[in-house]
Amino acid sequence: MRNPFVMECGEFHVNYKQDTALFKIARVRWRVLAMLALFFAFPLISSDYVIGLVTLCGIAAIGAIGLNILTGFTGQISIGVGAFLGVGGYTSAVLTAKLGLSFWVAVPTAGLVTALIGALFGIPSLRLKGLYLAIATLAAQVIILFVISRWDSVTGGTSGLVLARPTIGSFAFTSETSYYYLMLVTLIITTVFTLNLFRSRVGRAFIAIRDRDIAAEVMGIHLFKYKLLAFFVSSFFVGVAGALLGHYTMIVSPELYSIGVSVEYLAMILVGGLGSVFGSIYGAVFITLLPVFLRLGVESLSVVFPELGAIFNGLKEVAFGAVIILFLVYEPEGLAKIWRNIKDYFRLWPFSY
Amino acid sequence: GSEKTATEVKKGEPVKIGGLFDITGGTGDVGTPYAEGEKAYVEYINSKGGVNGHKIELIGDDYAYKIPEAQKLYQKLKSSDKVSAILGWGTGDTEALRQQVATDKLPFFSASYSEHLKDLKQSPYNFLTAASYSDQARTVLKWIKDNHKGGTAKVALIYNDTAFGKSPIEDAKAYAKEIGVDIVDEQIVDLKALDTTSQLLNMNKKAPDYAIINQTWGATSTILKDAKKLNLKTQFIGLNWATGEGLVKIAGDASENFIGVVTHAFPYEKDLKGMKDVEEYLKSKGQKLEDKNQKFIQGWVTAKIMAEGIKNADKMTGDGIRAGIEKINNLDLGGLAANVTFTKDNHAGTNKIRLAKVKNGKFEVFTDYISYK
Amino acid sequence: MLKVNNLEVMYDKVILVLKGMSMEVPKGKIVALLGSNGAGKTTTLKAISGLLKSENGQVTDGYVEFDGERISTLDAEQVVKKGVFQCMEGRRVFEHLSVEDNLYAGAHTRKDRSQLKHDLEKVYHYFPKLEMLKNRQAGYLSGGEQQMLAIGRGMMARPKVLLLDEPSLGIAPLLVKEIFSIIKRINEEEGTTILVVEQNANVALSIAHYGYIMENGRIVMDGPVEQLLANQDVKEFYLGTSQGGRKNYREVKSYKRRKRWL
Amino acid sequence: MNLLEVRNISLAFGGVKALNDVSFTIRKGEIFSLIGPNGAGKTSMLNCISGLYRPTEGSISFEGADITGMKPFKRAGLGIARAFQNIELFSHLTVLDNLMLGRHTKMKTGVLAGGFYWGRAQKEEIEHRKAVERVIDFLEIEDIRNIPVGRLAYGLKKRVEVGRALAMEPKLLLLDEPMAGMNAEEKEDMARFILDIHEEMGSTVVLIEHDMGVVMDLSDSVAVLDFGKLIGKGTPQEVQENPDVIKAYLGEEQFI
Amino acid sequence: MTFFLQILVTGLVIGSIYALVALGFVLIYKSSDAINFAQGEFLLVGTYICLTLVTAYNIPFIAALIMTLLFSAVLGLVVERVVLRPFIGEPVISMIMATIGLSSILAGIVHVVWGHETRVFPKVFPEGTVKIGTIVVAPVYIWSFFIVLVLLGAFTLFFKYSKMGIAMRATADDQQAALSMGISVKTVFAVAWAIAAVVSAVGGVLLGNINGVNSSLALIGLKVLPVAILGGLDSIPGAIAGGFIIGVIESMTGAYLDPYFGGGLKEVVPFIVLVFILMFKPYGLFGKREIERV
Ligand SMILES: Nc1ncnc2c1ncn2[C@@H]1O[C@H](COP(=O)(O)OP(=O)(O)OP(=O)(O)O)[C@@H](O)[C@H]1O
Ligand SMILES: Nc1ncnc2c1ncn2[C@@H]1O[C@H](COP(=O)(O)OP(=O)(O)OP(=O)(O)O)[C@@H](O)[C@H]1O
Ligand SMILES: [Mg+2]
Ligand SMILES: [Mg+2]
Repeated sequence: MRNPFVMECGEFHVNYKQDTALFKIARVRWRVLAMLALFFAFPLISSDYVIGLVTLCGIAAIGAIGLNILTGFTGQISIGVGAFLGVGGYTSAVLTAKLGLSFWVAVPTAGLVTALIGALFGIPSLRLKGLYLAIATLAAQVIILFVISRWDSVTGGTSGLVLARPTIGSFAFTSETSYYYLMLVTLIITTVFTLNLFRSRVGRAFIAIRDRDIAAEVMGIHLFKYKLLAFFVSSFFVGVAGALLGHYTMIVSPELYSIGVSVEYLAMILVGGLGSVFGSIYGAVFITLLPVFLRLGVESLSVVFPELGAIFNGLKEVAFGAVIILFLVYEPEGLAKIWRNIKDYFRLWPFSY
Repeated sequence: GSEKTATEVKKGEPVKIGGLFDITGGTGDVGTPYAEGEKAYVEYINSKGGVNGHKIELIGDDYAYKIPEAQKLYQKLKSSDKVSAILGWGTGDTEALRQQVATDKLPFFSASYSEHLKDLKQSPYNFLTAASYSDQARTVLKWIKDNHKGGTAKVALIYNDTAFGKSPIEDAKAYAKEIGVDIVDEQIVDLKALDTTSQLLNMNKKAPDYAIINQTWGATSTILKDAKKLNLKTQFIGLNWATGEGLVKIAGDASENFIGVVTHAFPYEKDLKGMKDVEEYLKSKGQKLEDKNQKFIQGWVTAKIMAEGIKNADKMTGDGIRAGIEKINNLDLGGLAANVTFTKDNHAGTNKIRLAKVKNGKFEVFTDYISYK
Repeated sequence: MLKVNNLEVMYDKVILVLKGMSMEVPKGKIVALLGSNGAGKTTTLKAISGLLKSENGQVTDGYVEFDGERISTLDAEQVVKKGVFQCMEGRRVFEHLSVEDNLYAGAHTRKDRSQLKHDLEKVYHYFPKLEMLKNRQAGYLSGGEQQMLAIGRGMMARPKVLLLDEPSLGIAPLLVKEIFSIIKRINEEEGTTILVVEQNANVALSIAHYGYIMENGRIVMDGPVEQLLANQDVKEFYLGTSQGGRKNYREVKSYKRRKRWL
Repeated sequence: MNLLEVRNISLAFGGVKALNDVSFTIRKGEIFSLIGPNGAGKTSMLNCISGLYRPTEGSISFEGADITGMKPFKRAGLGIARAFQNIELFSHLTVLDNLMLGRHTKMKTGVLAGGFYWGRAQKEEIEHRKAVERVIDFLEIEDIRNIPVGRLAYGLKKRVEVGRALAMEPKLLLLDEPMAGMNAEEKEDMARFILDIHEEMGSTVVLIEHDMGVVMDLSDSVAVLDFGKLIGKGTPQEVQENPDVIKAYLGEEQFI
Repeated sequence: MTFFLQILVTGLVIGSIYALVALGFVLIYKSSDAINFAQGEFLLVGTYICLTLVTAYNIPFIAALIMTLLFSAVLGLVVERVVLRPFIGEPVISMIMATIGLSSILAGIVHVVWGHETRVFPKVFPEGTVKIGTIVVAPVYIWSFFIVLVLLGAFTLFFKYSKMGIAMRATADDQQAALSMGISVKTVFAVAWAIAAVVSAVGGVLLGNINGVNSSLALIGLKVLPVAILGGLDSIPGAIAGGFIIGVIESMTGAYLDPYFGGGLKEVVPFIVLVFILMFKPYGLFGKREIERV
């Protein structure tokens, strides 16, 4: 058994800079680089369909990281992500399609607008906690969608707006591959930003608020300000994800941002691991792809038992629920933990005792 | 990864058509028979040898009325299965995929009959296989205008706050103005409303003679029941998704005298010429027409129009099939639906509907295929 | 009556906390279990009362025997039914319940419900203060009052053995004395066998008949109270006294003696 | 010079009067103990000082400035630090991060700087890390600095909590029963730390403790609360001889 | 005036259905501090069972209802045993997520067994309308109104005085400590889930009688969440009050505000009111407040 009191052998950090680095161990740094290389090379060997799916996963991951900042790290449960994705998508749609701004301006602006609206709906966190706050965010969901579907002159009402893929000069990101790279770069920035955030002052304050808000306040953390800040930062990334999604699917409409979407994002961070940046990514991939794999499964089964098609469709839902529950039962800390366990196992293998 | 989507289908190989079905989602009650109808027709036509020597392969799946799932499923149909056309379903997903099907050049039929799908610039690959919601509403208004006795007819509109619900509203109002019918009130009723008393009472203050409902069965039934409870005198008229056997079942007595827009025939209209094929197919499966409902016929007809487009196609590609559909001229659907005609600048197959009234728990069609034009 | 034999307990399948712990609590006696922080005292109690399972802990070796019957595999509620009741560390009163409802909750496993009123009276008799507070929400009681409530709750179960985990924690000296004298009375008047875990060795040994001292997951010393009180190490490390009476905390900076058993 | 002045504080919860017209002053540089029976209002008093409770009446001033209505986080900025009765650490964070949180008010890095972790943010992080390491050395917790505090044994947690307060370099350090649940040996260690803090860092300390030995040995002055009222104050000696205090709190015979 | 009264009464009777469904949330929350996102599906399963008994097996309604309630109780027990037992002692959020998974499972099962067609109850409640002065109400609602009042009384007494009721409250406060009292947390959960399933089934049967039964009935679960929150998640009178308040607000908004805002505000205003009230009463109208002492 690994003794938790002993540091990884062979690695000594002689100064604090090394000790505070993101990836402290050389081998890990190499592995990260290798993974990155793999992600950049991936479209070369893959089909459009798979690239498209991965793009959706990646966009979801950006949103999930955003939600995790708020819910996983700061402890403020939100069931309003769906609507915030919508705010991001719509802002970008209005800015590009109606005002003719460039995508490259519109997406960050969408993030900011979502962040501001997120912070606005974060105000109840001044007084509300836990599930009560969660319902206040559910209210945000309902109210935002109402406004979107009623503000016809700007949002196109219930029929939504049509967006275009971005361009640089004469190059348009119309292919799956090009949009994939756009997503990948954004995801990397989001990930690194978040990792950094949580090894510095503000991120630490967020976690402190989650763990024990009263103590945090006595340590000099302005609770309300930091909670709003968490809503702000979180919503920023959710907004960016919403905008990216909008430009990818080229449409925004109220029906795309239902409460179901909010629940799905919650599922992502729970399955992935609350308070884990990489967990958010795993969770996003998992929840996005699970229906796809289930469909695959159903399809291959349907070949054998064509008569049972209808039953399989129901079983798909059963399987979806069951997988989530099994996850929670066997690994409540989520995919991130499973990944850690695998790593731990191999690190000490063959001396795993 | 930059392969093109569906290339031309070679002679003798099956033509693949993608299907987006709602089986388990919010509209599963009507989505299921609709999907069955589509599959049934495809099976039927294949049993007759297919079209032009091609069998049709309908590769479809449930997307549970979730747009993101529809998008993923569409990606798969396009990139993995390499389908040449799509049979879609709801308003939301049809909207969500409108741009993409245009980019990917895949003709798209959905069960959503939004007027703006007519707009060829916005949606060059979408087709309307039945009268658009707006046309339905216009025709209803026209019928009111023609049949109302005593003064100007007062009409209320009841719909829900979704793209589907609102789709015909502006057009209906404009048309009413044009022909001199008063739209006196509008009420929004949620798709899942438990109670509509407040809306109906407010509406009743304006004392409309007619109320046009664009809803699904559930909400329509709630409206009718509450109207009966409140003893309203208004004549309710529903567009096509409000109409159907399901409404009578849920609303019971309250649905008596309700008038519905009928875009597709009821299976019990056995005398219709087109019903023979359906009957023949069902017999081969050991089923009867009585087991089926109108939505089954609707799916059947939709698939049939698609097959006709494939038949007319010179090239078995998305583009080719589009051109094939655009060649359909007054396709006789044997009374199962209004005959359809498509051209290069018209993707709306028809603007005709029939009207039916509920008598003794059954929709009885009382008009021929009529139109406001 | 209660026997812990060579018990090994692990948390999270990883952390071995008890490493062959053995002790015995004779019927009708008060036994004190002393030991420094993290020695595994609470863990021992939890292993006895079956509360380990809900904390991801498990008994990997050894057993607990009560009245000749092995109870280490039983669920917590069965252990309580057998007559072993633990007052958990840190009081753990039901904050949103009234004092009286807390007491009723303590009597949950009792079959003879008709006796409850009588026992309630008895608890109020030992702790008159609780009667005054009986309709108050337990979460707002002061620390000492909550401790009384926790012990009273234990009495309501009419256990054969009462396990007390640090009843003096955070309690003012006068009240500590009062509480311990009540514990002694409960033992004497009700005949309840008591195992008390304490940091405050002085007061614990003042009422106990027999004492155990544990370090690092096993018993390092045991004996009748008189014997322990006379032991030099016990004096030094647990009673905080040395040859010259109580040490002055201002002078402790100077030196630290090693424990002999380490 | 008076560091803290508490004037006529009263605090009521519904009908319960937790504090009733309490006044005392704390001189700069002293160790001030607050004692009294359970429920006397000691913790409530600390809560008033650190701003978690707003007194219903009375006022508190710190370094001559009135802070009665000030929010807790602002008081932290002024140099009031606190360790709690029931450990309130951030249990998922490591010891190091817990202590770094103690530096919160002294740092400036914002969201953007933190997220991009560019020059200044990194420099600041390292600089404060040094300060925290000094506290770690001081409390002799070097070997646990990277362990999440949730996994630590009780005694160590208590020590980390004091450490977290120390990292704030407080002018006024409030300790609520830092020795509860400790055995004699551990109490000695903690006593040693408190004395060292006081001597080396020059902090003024307010101590709540039930162990009379500790209180009498360490304190410069003592105040006694009972049922929310101040029933005595003075040097340890004076308090020990005050009949009211003996009756309410100490009892006739002393524990060893 | 009649208009106002009609709207008010409509709001109250609809509110009584909300209250009934909200009770299910409260019961679960009271014993485990978790929100059950599968409440809607519980309701659906119960309704379908009753429907099947009545239509397919021609069992008289009352007998069918009793059988349904028994079945629901068993369902609650099974669900607790199979799905939720492992979450005893785990963080509440995991439990909540598990209920989301559970809702998917139940929805799938419902789909496999009953399909998606809308089904209708044969006439159980008297046809026609009940007239109170000039106001008309459907009989189903009157029934629901009385059932709610009866359940309110029953549960209040149950939680206040019964041994199980006290045990349930104790468990919600501190599971570990409850265990140490010899309270079987498993039993407590099982009972809570069984009761919640039963209450939901009652709600579902009433709803099914109004609008027929299909899978979208389950959506009522989410819709009623604000009701439970408004009253205070752990308060039975709260659920009832919340139900009536939201019912009336909805109805009033529909009647007086919607005409000016083009409709649809009815669905949104309850949420706005909810947030507004929560800002003043952060634990709902009657919810227990978190005791936070340091
Ligand atoms: N649930 C748990 N999971 C993991 N480790 C635990 C758990 N509970 C206790 N431990 C560890 O087991 C060891 C013994 O803990 P225990 O609580 O039994 O000690 P104790 O003797 O009661 O100490 P104290 O006097 O502080 O109460 C400690 O090192 C503690 O960190
Ligand atoms: N948040 C609160 N709400 C209601 N009453 C409270 C609150 N905080 C404290 N009290 C009450 O105030 C009184 C004083 O409590 P306090 O915690 O200050 O006592 P204490 O002197 O610290 O006691 P102990 O030595 O047990 O810690 C008690 O009666 C307590 O019930
Ligand atoms: Mg202990
Ligand atoms: Mg205190």
